[in-house]
Amino acid sequence: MPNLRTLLILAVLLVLLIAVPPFLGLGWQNALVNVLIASLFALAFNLLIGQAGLLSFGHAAYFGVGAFAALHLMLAVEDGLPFPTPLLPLAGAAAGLLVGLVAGYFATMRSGVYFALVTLAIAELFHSLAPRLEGLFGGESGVSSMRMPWQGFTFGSMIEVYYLTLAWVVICGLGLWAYTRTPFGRLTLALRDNEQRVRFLGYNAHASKVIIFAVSAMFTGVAGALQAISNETANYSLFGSIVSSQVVLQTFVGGATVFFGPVIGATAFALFSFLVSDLTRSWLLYQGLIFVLIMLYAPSGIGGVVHHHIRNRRQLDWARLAGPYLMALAGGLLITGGVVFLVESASVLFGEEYARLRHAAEGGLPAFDLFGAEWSPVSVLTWIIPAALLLGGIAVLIRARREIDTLWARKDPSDDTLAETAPLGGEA
Amino acid sequence: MEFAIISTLNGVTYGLLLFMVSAGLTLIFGMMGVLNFAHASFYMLGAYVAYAVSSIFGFWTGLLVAPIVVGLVGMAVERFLLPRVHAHGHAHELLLTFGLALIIEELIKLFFGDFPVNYQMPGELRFSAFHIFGTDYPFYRLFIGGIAVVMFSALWLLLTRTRTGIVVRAAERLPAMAEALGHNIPLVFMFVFGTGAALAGLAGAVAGAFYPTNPNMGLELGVIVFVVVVVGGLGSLKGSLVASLMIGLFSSFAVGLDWSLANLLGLFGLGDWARSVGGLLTLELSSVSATIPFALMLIILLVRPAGLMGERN
Amino acid sequence: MKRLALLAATSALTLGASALHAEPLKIGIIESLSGAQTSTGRLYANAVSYAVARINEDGGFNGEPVEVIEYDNAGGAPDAATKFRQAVADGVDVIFQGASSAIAGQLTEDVRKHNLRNPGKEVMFINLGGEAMELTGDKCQFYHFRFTTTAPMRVNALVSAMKEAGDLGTKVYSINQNYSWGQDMQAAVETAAAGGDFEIVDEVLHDVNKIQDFAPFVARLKSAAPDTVFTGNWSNDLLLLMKASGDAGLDVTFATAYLDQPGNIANAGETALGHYIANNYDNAATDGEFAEAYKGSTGHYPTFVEGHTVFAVGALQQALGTLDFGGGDIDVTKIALALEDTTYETPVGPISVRKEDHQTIRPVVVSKVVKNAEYPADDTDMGFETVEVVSGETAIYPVQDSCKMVRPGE
Amino acid sequence: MSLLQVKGLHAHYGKSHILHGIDMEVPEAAIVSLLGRNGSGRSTLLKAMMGLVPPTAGSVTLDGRTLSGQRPFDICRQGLGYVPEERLVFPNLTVEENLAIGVQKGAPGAHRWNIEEMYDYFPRLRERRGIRAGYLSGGEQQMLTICRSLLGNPRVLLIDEPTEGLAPRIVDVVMEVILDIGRRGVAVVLVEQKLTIALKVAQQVMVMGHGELVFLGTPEELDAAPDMRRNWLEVA
Repeated sequence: MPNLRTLLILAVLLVLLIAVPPFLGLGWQNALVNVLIASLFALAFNLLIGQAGLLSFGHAAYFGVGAFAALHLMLAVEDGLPFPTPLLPLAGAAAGLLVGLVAGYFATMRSGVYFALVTLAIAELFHSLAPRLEGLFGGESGVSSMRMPWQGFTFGSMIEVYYLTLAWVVICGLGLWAYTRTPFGRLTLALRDNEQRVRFLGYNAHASKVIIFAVSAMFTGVAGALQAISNETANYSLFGSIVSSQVVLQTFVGGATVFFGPVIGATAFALFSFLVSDLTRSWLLYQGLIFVLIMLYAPSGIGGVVHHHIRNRRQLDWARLAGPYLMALAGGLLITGGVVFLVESASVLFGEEYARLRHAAEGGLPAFDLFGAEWSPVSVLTWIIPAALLLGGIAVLIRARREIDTLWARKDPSDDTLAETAPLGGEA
Repeated sequence: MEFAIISTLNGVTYGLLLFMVSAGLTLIFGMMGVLNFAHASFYMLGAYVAYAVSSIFGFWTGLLVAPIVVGLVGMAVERFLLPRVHAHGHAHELLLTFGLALIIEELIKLFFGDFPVNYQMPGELRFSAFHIFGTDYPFYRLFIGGIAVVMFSALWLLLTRTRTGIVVRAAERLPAMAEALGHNIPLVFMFVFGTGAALAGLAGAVAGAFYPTNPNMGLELGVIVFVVVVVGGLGSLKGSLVASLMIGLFSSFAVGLDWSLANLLGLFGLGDWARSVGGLLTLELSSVSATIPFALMLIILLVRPAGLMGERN
Repeated sequence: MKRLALLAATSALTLGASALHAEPLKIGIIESLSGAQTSTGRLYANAVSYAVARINEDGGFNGEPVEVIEYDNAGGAPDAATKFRQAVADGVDVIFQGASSAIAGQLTEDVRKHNLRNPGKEVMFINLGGEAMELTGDKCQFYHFRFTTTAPMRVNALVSAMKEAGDLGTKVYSINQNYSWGQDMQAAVETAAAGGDFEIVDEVLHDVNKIQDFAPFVARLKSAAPDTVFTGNWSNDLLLLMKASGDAGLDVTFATAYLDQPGNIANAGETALGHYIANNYDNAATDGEFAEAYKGSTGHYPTFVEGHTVFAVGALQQALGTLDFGGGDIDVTKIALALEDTTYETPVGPISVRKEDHQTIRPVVVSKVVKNAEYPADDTDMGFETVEVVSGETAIYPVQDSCKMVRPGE
Repeated sequence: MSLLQVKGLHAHYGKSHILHGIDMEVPEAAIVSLLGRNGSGRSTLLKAMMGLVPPTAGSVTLDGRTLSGQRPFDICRQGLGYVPEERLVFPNLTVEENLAIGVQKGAPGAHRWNIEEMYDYFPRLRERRGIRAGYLSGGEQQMLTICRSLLGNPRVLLIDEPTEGLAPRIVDVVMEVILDIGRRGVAVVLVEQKLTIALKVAQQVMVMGHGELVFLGTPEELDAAPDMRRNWLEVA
């Protein structure tokens, strides 16, 4: 059950989400809308993996279906159907639920890797058929519509879209959370841990899985509908494997075992792409590196590590831990610096423009600009800096980790199911 | 007739290429239960390594070095990365390899750029093997097919006729038991993973010189390879050979067939109705040939999840 | 490089003295800077930056250097929509985009809706490469300008030039990607059949960028025994098709739209020799002055889409030259109106905007791959030789009935 | 000094503590019966010695060389053989291939076994040498697992419940072979449920309860301790 403190934190967060955006620029409002949609998508996705232990690699299908359903309804509204604009996501929910029931019925006949492959194949079917079915999906240019005014709201400005999205995401988020608290929600949790036992208790494991799949698809459909409302278009690329894989990345970086973990991951990734994608061409590489590092060193994700600390907060001696944690952070930053330097240098040195420069310099290795300074690729100094950053960072991190481990080991480890999770602070 | 013969030839050679890539994936999955999402990235890596090496030391050296390099990369992944997540189950292993695929693709782009690179077959292989129905049949296609056949035979002999092969097959089912009988199973696993990766690397080195070598080649082939492995039966080498040939022949023939559900319904006098409905019913096979493998995979997974030749789920 | 707005050093000097609070013209490039189409997206972005640097060398606009901001749409329409809103937030006035008709479709719709809702704060969209007919048909709108050809223009030019050169033959095969652009190409070939005196022996539409092995298509192509193959394929789909038919030793001439994409000639090798392409621009068709100037600044001759991208910005520059906002607010509608009236002289001929649908009337260069070309492609000894520069009047097609443009103030 | 020595051995399955400090010794060429109720930790003890369940504390030494901490394959190569209770044959391999897997040329055992000897022990296996092991009957699979481990030339063979679920006639054959193995100088640690059999073949008997060794002695001594049998062996 949520304690007072959690509720308080959530309330403060909600107040901030309501009060702050009007004072932000359009760009940030836009980014926040994306954060909210990504969060809901990840939460809905996590219902499957976190609750039922089913890893879907094709959730784009339900996201896309929700988006197209909402758009078709929007088109009808444009043609005069008296349907309130704020309720458009219901279309996404209905479509997601329906398609989720059918797809879920088949997909949940299998488990594990096979389940992942079935979902992947379903999404690929949508992706490859959608551009051929012009009536439904509008060919490769997609379906486009416009938000119609309703009861004095024009839904023309970003902030109105933001509040509409916020309202839906909060409601759906609460709905999802409440769902995990219902007896059925708890039952599905048991499904993940021990399917045999669920059967033993007299429940139909397959039917339960279909239901949870459909519920997940339904909320995914709402997220898709919200994106359709905010973009006012949708095209078949919504069914692409990139959409499916992004939500997987976000959920696991955030942490699939904690309810709010996916929100953390979605927020981190949406903001990361907002802030970094136009700064460097290698942002997908960084994203991949972050994901792999988290898989390797904190498999329970950021949310898992945070949760782990909250659970053990009483035994933790922060006066002693703060030092090593800061050290770990410093180590992480050093490594990040080294990696960024190397990647960006490589991206310059192997880039087309540098090839032209070399051509002009008749095969020589002219200096290049990076971070506002000039570096010569033949100078030792250029490579000593990243090497020093990397090695120094690794050394600091190893040292910090050792200290952190000993400090953690001091408290009784046996009550601690996440003992294998190294609480690394740095590079995440 | 002419179309049928040419299509069969093309289908078989393309199928054999698919087999070359999927053999390694099958081997790794069968043995370790790891569905390696990075497998197609190994294929791409093979092409790029071969390109880089061949531009200095010539084509044949590239062909030799690429599988070795990729095999070593595979071994490193198995030795240093997979064990870290093993305790968290197969889902985490799958996610890890998925992340690796992203990284490999981006690194390739970082070092080689986004355009296709100019990786070519050597002049001595660029000739037509025979002339049929007024068309040249490129020798290199047969070369690709030939390498695949040699590879399959070698693997088959290795697995059935050598002691190492027997140990590999034993460890596929009961690794702990095989280890208790004195076999260094961690080493065997690393060897199998490395071999699987090397095979993909070899396929990349061979195929990259025929099809363009570009940063999307892994992505494009990756999903098809999954289809092959699933349809053939996860872990069955024979199965993936059959599935590869099936998909190869299928995509080869589908191109020439303007069939649609409407044609089929036309046989029952429902043709006009189907055409008036449109949508799915009038889609021509030739225009959705890339969709068919996924439909096939879906059907197989639902009807016979162990695949055509697989023995267990 | 979003926040590192590109400012030419010279312009900062020359403009240093002018009004302190003038509003700069902001250009946003929403391109595929990651994902599968990165290579093409990069070329568009680079060429726009190059051309804007020329504007700034000439004094910028409205008393300030013109700013260029790059946005990565990751190759997808949803991301493009997000980046469009970001661009609006950053105060962008003119949006450029080229790679992918689907993204152009998204952006033109976004622009239309934005302008409907924000009168007085309009944004205009200069489409550099979205060639789908619907962009000047169903989706046509006042603030969208297409500064590239479309399928009928390319096909018309190819037919007329190849016929004249005696390379067309009478049997034509059409193979295209199964989406709006490919379908447009196929329709254009069908339309051109009567005027070109050829018969279409077979038509194929195939999946986009999913086919690994084109040999089956070549088998089908071969059995139809055409003289010429028309294809709008780009990227891998073109390369694989051409290589497969070269390997099969087919004696056909390809009439293409995107053969000059970097890497194609090197990858196809000798197979590419003798094939045709219709494009907006080709260095070999000019006196070389522009090509040298471009090379002087960027280190390479303009390739693929770079030439016509520079001209689009050039046309915009010319239109801007007729306006003076006195350092005050920038009125995009006035810029659009001025652009409508602009006839821009490029090294291959004049470009003007057709007011009814904002398609540019422009010359189409038809070239052929030859050995020892004047401008070698991809560091090979091959390159393009101009066969004919087909004038805009010859290549253009009638305005589509579906275009219902609402002009400002209507 | 005894051939095999176990000192203070602890082992965990996940979080549950199974072995609580086992001390035992196995003399050269002796047959030791390990008794105890289900869940008393006998199987875990064998697995811990074999390295299949890594011990959390304590040591296992064979002829003075420390085995604990090594990987199972190393332990096997130094002379410890293991026959699991679940009759884990490799179902996809033939009988002959299953036997070939067991062969370790460099192993140090008292007797060097070969496949022909195995077929002499169990002629049934010779008849079925080309059949996939998955198709064998339970008794045949049991014979196969014993032979497979013997071919590694072990000095000590750990056998986990070889007679469970076998027909009495086959039980006799298997026990006869185990006695013969002992006669050829191989020490055997036999986990056995059937008391009469265990006492008949063994020179030494150990009884385990709750992860500890509660009795160590000769079969005769165990016979003379009815309390022991009542408390630790008989099913209540």
